[in-house]
Amino acid sequence: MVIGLMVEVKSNQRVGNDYYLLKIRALELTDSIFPGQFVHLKIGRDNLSFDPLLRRPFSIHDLSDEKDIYLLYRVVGKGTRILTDYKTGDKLDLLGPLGQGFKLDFVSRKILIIGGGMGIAPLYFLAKRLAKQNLLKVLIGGKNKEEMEYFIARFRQADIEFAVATMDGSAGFQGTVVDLWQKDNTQPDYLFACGPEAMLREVQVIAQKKGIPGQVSLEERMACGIGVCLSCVHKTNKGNQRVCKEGPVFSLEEVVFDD
Amino acid sequence: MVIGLMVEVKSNQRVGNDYYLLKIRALELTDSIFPGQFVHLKIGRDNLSFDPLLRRPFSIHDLSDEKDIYLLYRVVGKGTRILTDYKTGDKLDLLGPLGQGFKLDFVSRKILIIGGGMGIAPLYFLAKRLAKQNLLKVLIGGKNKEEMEYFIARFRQADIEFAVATMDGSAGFQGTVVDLWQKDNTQPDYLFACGPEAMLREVQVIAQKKGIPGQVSLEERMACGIGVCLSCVHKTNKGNQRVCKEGPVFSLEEVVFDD
Amino acid sequence: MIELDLTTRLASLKLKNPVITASGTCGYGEELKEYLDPDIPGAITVKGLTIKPSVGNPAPRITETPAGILNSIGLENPGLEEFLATKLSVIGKLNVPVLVNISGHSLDDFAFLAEKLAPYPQIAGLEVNVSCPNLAGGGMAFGTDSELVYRVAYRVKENYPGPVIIKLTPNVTDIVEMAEAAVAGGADIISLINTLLAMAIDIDDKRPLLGNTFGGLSGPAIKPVALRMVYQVASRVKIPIIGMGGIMTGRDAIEFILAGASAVAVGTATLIDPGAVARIIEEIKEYMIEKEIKRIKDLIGQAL
Amino acid sequence: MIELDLTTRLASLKLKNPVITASGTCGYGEELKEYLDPDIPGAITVKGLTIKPSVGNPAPRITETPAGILNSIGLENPGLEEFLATKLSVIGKLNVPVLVNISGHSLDDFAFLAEKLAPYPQIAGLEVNVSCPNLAGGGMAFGTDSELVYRVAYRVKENYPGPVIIKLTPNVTDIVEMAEAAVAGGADIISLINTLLAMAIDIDDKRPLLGNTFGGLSGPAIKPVALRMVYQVASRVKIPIIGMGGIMTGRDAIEFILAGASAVAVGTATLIDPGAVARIIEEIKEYMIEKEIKRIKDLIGQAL
Ligand SMILES: Cc1cc2nc3c(=O)[nH]c(=O)nc-3n(C[C@H](O)[C@H](O)[C@H](O)COP(=O)(O)OP(=O)(O)OC[C@H]3O[C@@H](n4cnc5c(N)ncnc54)[C@H](O)[C@@H]3O)c2cc1C
Ligand SMILES: Cc1cc2nc3c(=O)[nH]c(=O)nc-3n(C[C@H](O)[C@H](O)[C@H](O)COP(=O)(O)OP(=O)(O)OC[C@H]3O[C@@H](n4cnc5c(N)ncnc54)[C@H](O)[C@@H]3O)c2cc1C
Ligand SMILES: Cc1cc2nc3c(=O)[nH]c(=O)nc-3n(C[C@H](O)[C@H](O)[C@H](O)COP(=O)(O)O)c2cc1C
Ligand SMILES: Cc1cc2nc3c(=O)[nH]c(=O)nc-3n(C[C@H](O)[C@H](O)[C@H](O)COP(=O)(O)O)c2cc1C
Ligand code: FES
Ligand code: FES
Repeated sequence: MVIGLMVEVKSNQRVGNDYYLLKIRALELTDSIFPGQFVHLKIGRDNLSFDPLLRRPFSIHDLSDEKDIYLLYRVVGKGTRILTDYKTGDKLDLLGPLGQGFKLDFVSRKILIIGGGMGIAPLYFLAKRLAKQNLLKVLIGGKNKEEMEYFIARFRQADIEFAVATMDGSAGFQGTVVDLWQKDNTQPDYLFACGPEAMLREVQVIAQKKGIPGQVSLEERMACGIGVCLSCVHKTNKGNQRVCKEGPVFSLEEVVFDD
Repeated sequence: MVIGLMVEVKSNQRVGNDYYLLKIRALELTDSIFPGQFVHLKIGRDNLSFDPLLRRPFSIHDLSDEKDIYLLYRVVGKGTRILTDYKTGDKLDLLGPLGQGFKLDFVSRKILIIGGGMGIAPLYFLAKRLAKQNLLKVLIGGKNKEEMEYFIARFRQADIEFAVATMDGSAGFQGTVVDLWQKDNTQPDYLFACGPEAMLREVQVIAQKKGIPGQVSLEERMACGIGVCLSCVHKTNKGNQRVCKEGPVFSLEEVVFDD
Repeated sequence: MIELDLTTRLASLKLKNPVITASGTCGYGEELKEYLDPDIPGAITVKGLTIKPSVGNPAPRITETPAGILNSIGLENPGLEEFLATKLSVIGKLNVPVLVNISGHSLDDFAFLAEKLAPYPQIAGLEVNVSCPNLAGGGMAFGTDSELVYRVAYRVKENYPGPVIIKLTPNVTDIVEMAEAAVAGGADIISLINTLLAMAIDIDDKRPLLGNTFGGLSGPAIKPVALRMVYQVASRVKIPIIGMGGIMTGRDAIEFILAGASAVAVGTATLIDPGAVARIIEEIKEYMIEKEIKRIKDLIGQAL
Repeated sequence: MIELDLTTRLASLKLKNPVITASGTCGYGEELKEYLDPDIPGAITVKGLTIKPSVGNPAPRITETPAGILNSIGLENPGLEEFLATKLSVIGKLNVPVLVNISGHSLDDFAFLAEKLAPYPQIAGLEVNVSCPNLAGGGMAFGTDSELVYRVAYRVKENYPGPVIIKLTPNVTDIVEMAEAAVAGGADIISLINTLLAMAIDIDDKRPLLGNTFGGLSGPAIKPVALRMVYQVASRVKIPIIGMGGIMTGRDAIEFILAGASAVAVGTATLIDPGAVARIIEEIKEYMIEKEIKRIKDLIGQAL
């Protein structure tokens, strides 16, 4: 029975305004982890406490050479705020890896990766994997330079071709990452996207117009993370699908976005 | 406004089977602390968490020469279990000192102190204060030797005359501490008692018979600890009194014990 | 910096801010003064008053539950005579409106208390607690029968000239029905919610933990239920609402205001953090500054 | 070491232990199998079934509250036909009794489902969820009207030969009245409680957080209310009770059993710890060993 694993925090550093990079040791898992998958963390040091109650889902952001898992998280509420208190050596209860990651059997293709905000976190891991055998272009967008700085540094370091959009123009192109794509008019064979729903919806419309197939990673509020509670369903052309089980990655074509 | 003070844990050591000794630095307070008073601790490291919710009351067990506060606690439930995780340097939110302590203006008197179980914790601090100017005898009782060992060592170290009773006879007299008192037939001028209610009731009956005045420290479940909620009242011959405000120390004569 | 307007209105009552101390969790105001400047709350609601003195329920009277507390204090109070003799002068010294929470076991009890409290200008209004059992009616709480809620409101209004708040119990199938009955009876304001009927069992002793078997659940655990009831009532009833149940932070208070409360009350939070009311007022201000909201009144019912 | 007897009886059903998975939190049993050996629970209750397929409520469907969760899944399920075609064989493979939770919007819906499910020995019994709105009756839940509870129980019993469990909603003034109505209608077993009607507000968006506005509160926050209802019903009603609401540990389960439940169900706990049912069974055993209790049956109702 694969119950939550107690994993050790190796480091937990602030890497942006309200971003933290969490490194955890979970050797048992790292060989079975694919880009696009997530882990479900029980946050709260007092395991006798029922507040916070639910686990919190975070995408795999990267694996280190020593097979540590990196998560990149933004502080938005109770759980993530408490998570910032974790120190090296502290233990965390982790369930995962969960969900279906990106399908990756691409060779010698022109691939576009589009990410908005925290949606960029899992795309970094994806880009690193795809970069080896494909022609890659990454477009990332956010509110301002401050939000993008960490990602800029990472992609630069990984030597991956990328461009940035910010709403206030403080870094790169001024506008959304979709505007940026429209402007630079990249015409890939395939695309991957992750970010706010409004962005994914636009990406879907454009991709459809241009006839570009692809995959998107979705976010929904989750309880179980393992497919039993139906909290996290998203509309698709096959009916409701569970983001935690059939997703978080879906083919771009099948997802139905409400307006 | 005296809101909860953030105090620093100096140490938190296991000193018995399920006993811990917590040393906290709270210089601001120590000059105004009297034996019999208590502090009200908010336990739970994640101050965004509402479970556990209430503060927990603990008697002042001792003051160190450097004016640190010692609390002695037994692990019984969620709060005390979480408290055992605190390490040197961790912070705790403390309200106190609260309540009315023992009235202490005794000189050259024959004083008896009777304590049962965790009720001995505040009596140690009391005994140290009284020992200087009075003829003191301390009787303590508990389940077995293991429970009493810590107290035995402390009283021995403080050079205070004491005797022990244990239910299983593994240390000292076999029986309750009240049986021990009956047997050794000490006839003090004044007595102090703290322990389970059944014990205090017996002490009251005997003291009345022998015409010995005294003070007892009571325990009741508490919410606020500052007198606003009426959670903690105990019957007395003046009607209900708040253990947190008019108590925890009452005169032996005024307390009314139910049977 | 924008100038913030925290004033709110509850019928004829004007409050300088929307945060009230909840009955039973602040004594008569003065008990808190070491921890909370009594001038700070928008109003103060004192402990439930009955005609005769009451010693309340047997111990234990309180226990903690996950994110909640369960109490069975049971209206311990000095009774009307002693209240008038000793507590009236205490509350008379406070600079904020003081609401007196009243309880009874018959319709006449409520009418009698209302009449006896009518002469005193120290009292800004009455909060009528209908959660207590109606002895003539077999012991079910007044607040679970809309006909009785109507009558209690009517009888109190008849005998009391100032603002009358009916404080509803959440232990009902249809809270809107009860609120409408209170309005029909003449209530000026509705308070909700009182505690949820609940219990805990001591598995070592194998019996109910509280001396009284049942108790009332309050605190963060009940906030989602309280908020739902405020929202439902605000959607249907026109008179102002005092929302309460598990408010621990300014953000919680804002939720209630958005759901339709014109003011909020803070109970359990004070038992943990005696300065909670002052902190919550500051946190409301922070939210208003962040969202550039000048007048708290503009938020009332915005989520409806 | 003493030999522990964990078996319990629910009318004609014999369970090897008293811990059941709660409807809506374990899929159809198989979804959990990586985390919980499906042979371990005393019984498995599958997700609520309706005649027609249902896509449930709009997102977001879940949020956390202090020590609780608020869900508005809304009975998403494949419908009767698809259930019989694909899920029946899944549950047929399980080695423990499987209870099918059914819901309807009219009395006829319940009767129809009962009749259609009657032929299948793979199903050990029906758990009838009366928390859903009665469309003919203006949308109030069946479970809030004792006459309707009686009729639902009666119509299901008429059409289903096996054990019938009526699962009550806690959103009522008088839970005992509802339980008595279920008994009068012929129910063999009572389940309580379903979720408490509740809500949360997103103060950044200034609107209800759940897509459906209201949702059901479950988890530790509601345990004291659930326990009170089990205790009240067990004091008055003779048929066996399945207790649930916030059970996270073996000690919680023991509280319900002492309050009169013959078995317990675990819902929310499984969503956090998918192996919760197995852990809770172990913790019950630890308690029994510590207290030298041989038969779990001896604990049922001991706190009454
Ligand atoms: C598959 C998946 C992968 C994710 N990966 C990342 C990541 O790599 N980095 C990152 O920073 N965030 C990620 N998120 C979002 C992250 O889970 C939330 O920000 C986080 O749960 C918020 O928790 P909180 O306690 O701080 O917020 P609170 O608002 O206090 O949480 C209350 C409840 O709402 C849920 N919730 C709140 N915001 C979100 C959200 N945006 N998405 C889903 N649930 C939410 C929480 O899980 C919790 O149940 C991911 C979400 C999903 C579904
Ligand atoms: C004035 C006073 C002084 C005390 N001094 C000491 C001391 O010096 N050392 C020590 O070990 N204990 C002392 N206690 C008892 C101590 O407060 C409880 O053991 C502790 O609160 C239990 O918390 P828990 O979370 O571990 O237990 P839980 O059972 O999980 O607590 C649940 C609730 O019950 C309350 N509670 C449980 N047991 C008791 C109890 N025996 N008395 C009062 N409330 C209780 C808790 O405060 C909490 O509100 C004192 C109690 C009082 C009233
Ligand atoms: C210890 C305690 C005593 C209370 N006494 C009263 C009372 O006398 N009259 C009354 O109407 N409500 C009383 N209440 C209910 C509160 O005023 C409030 O309605 C309820 O606790 C919900 O708010 P909270 O969650 O902020 O505490 C009491 C609550 C507590 C916790
Ligand atoms: C996500 C979720 C889905 C649920 N679905 C159903 C359902 O389909 N039918 C039903 O009768 N109860 C349903 N329930 C209620 C549970 O079965 C249970 O009665 C309730 O959650 C209280 O128990 P708990 O606190 O252990 O979760 C659901 C609860 C949750 C949390
Ligand atoms: S979170 Fe439970 S099914 Fe996806
Ligand atoms: S604990 Fe609140 S009055 Fe004593």
